Amino acid sequence: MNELRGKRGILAVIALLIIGIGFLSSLFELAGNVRPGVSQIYNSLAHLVAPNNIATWVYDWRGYDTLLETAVIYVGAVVSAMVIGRGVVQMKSCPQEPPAQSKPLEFHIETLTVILKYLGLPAAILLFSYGIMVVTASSTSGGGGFQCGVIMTAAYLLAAIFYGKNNPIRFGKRFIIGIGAAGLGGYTLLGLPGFLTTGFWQYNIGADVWGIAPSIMRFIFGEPFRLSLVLKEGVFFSSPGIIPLINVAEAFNVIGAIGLIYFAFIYGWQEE
Amino acid sequence: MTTIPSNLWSIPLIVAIPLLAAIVVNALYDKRAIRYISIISALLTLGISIISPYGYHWFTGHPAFDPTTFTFTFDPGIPGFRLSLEFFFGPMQQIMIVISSLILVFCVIMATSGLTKHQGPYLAMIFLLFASAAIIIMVNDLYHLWIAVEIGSLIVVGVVVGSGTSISHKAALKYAYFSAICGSGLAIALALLLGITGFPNVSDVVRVINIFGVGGMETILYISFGFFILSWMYAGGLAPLHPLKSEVYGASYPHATAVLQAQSKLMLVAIGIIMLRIFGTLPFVKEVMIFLSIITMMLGVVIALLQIDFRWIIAYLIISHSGLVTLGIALGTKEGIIGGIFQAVNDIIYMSVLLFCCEALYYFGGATSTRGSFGIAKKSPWLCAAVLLGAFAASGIPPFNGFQSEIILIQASINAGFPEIAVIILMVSVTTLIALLRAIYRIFLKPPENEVAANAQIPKSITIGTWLFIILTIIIGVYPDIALRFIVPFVEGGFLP
Amino acid sequence: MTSISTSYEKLKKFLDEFISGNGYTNIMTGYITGELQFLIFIIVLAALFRMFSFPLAIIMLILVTALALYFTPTIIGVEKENSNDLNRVLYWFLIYFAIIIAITLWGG
Amino acid sequence: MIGEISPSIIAFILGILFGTQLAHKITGRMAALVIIFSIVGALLFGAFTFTYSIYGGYIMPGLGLSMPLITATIGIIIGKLLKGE
Repeated sequence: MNELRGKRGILAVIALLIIGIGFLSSLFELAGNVRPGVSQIYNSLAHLVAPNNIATWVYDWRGYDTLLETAVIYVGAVVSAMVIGRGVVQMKSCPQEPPAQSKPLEFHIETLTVILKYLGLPAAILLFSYGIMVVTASSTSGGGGFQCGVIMTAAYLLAAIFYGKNNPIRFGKRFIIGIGAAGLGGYTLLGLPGFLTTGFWQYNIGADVWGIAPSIMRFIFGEPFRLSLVLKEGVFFSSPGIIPLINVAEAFNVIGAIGLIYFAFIYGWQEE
Repeated sequence: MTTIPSNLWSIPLIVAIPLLAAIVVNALYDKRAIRYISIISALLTLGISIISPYGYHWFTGHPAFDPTTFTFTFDPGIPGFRLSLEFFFGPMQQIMIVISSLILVFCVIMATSGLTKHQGPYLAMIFLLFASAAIIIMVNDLYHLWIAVEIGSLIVVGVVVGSGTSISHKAALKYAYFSAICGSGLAIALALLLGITGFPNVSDVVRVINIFGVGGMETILYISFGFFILSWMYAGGLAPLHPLKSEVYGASYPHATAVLQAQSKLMLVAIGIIMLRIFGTLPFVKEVMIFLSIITMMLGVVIALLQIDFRWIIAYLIISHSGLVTLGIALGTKEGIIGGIFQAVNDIIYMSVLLFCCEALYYFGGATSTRGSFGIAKKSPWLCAAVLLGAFAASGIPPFNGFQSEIILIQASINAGFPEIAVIILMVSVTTLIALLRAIYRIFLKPPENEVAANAQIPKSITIGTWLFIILTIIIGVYPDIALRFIVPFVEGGFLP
Repeated sequence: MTSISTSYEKLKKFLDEFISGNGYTNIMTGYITGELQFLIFIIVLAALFRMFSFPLAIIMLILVTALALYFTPTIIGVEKENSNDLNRVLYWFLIYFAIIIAITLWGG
Repeated sequence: MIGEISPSIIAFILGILFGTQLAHKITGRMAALVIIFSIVGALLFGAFTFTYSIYGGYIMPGLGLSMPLITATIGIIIGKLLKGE
């Protein structure tokens, strides 16, 4: 921190003060003056799509934005594994210093109590089924895909802590990479039915708010998730369309991504 | 350009094909099929961007809301508020994406032929790098803008880390550190804009600000502009973040640097134009952008003079010439913006020539340091000719393309009332030549003092790529209208038709 | 005040500390060119301040010229400030951001 | 409505998929324990909102079973058996 001592430090503090005053005064001005804008229109239309406003907004109203946010997780995992040593490339013609290869962590599991030893596996299994429940619930409640992935990989981490190298959840390299690829690829390809039939990428042909999809596609993608909403005003039928499928794809992607990070950091990455 | 559809078929494919290619090659990891899949996908992207018509794409198929009649419409000609987020593919986007995907094609061929076996993840990063560049140049809404900058910076880290050396790890880590500051800064800027306007679409934001004003809340706009500038600096490597960005350029393989620099030029143009559209009418905004550009230009070229490695000289020159691009946009006049975008196109082309030549030096055993002299001109006279022509193009010597865009920029700055800026542009181009010729003399021309590989086989892809881009520089230099007819209608038509 | 020839001597002395042998003349050329270029650049940049106000530009011009000539060779300092050390980049980043906010918010 | 069953079916398929990734030996007692736990868990989590039938998990006001949790657990055990070892 030598760079920020003395005169430079004082200047940096003054600079920070200026930035802070400017930023806070802008927030102060904004307080109470936020314009609702497009969100009014969104709110008036949301009930047409699904009983779930959050999932609708995230997956139905935003386009490549959500897809690429999913891809950010994927890229983060691939880059993390690259730092560990997966997929480091060298010029064939010009030898360089050997790439970094990380060693696996050392485990000490002798101190494991009997309870943990016998209940660890059931706990991991129940966490798995909990994660699956969360992702299937997403058609009626907010989000789900990301949470499912995090819960599943938490089970993986838990089992790794309990059992070390003899991890009962043996996510292999190929399974992790494959499920991540299936997730992100599946998410991308789920835009294809809408693209081919209506011309709009990721158009939710199951819900079909604007009535531009062919009825056969509406039946294929909408019917499996159609729910009846019994409200005071009467009984309504609505379908989230492709949103539950996107949620499953998202869950696969997150399991692949975070699983890859855990795998690479716990067991290291050696090229066979 | 009679009808502009709101569901142009090509826009999603330009992003989805690289994305799917990245997923597939990453999963294949070390199979031979990677080469064919990646080359085919790159060629597909190039083909689609060449044949595509112009238009919008409204993702997820939600129509626009017409505030005058309170109806929904799929017609983009009506000035409605866009419910869904949109991309726009126009003439400017077309030429930018075509040239970037041309670079992508050659980069992929070079990478698959010249690198060791486990190249899946690395190629995936390069595809995603192109995808982020394509998104940012087409984007017309705040959400996609943010996510493109965010994923773009993360992928830059991946591309650099891919070479696995300690210097690239350091460069990547430092760059990633600032992505945390600048990425969240851009998020704050966009949140403030969303707060005072209520619309995520850039055209809607501009319209709301023009029609309703900001109600005495200029402070918010200015703070938003400040954070915007940070992400501009970061994405394009403007001063004071140029040491990090130039390290990134220098530490990755030259073929990857070619895509990296194309991506950052596209980011500079796209974010710069969005800033001009939103904040352009505020006082002091253009001045700040002009000063930032000039400082970047001069620091880049002066530091390039001090470097002792050909890769780092090119890295700093890329930074310096980014300053030329942003200068044109910052001037804010039509002429200036034309010059800036044209400069970006030319810059991507001639820097690729230099970088491909630099890649060829790896086949002589990595002789890129100017401390030794290798006499490569004798072993490969054509490579020497190519790098000299590339240097001439970079320093704005007629009949190459650099001359055409720099003359537009010089005229634009004189017409805007800043003859000093014209002087600086001239000095930058002269100094570029000095910096490059220093290295070229030591590495190529001087009689050899150090040994290099005797019979180096330069792959055909490098030779073809280099000469193709040299021919492009000459064609655009002699007949600039071939590029300007894409750029001028975009600017004259009020940014978005 | 320093003349060009003494500036050359100083640069040579600075370079002698870490460079020897082959690269010497080549690197010296780069440094002395960079030095001259940088001087001209900052003088032109100072003149550009007339876009804010004319008297400010004159003051800046005189000040910058005097300071630059006094502190030659400046290129050593430029190279040092250009380091990729994270703290230094962060420092300049903060200064730039503060100046941008100060100019735009309270400049008018 | 069919939208009330399909989550359970998806959960079952996903359970089989992830069940194949288990390597440890699972005894019959452990399987029974896990299923009982999952039923208890299903009671705790309750049925999803907007489900109105027995197969959706809704039994009576205030009492519902989260069917996907149970089917996922069964799926995991079946997946484990399929993989053998």
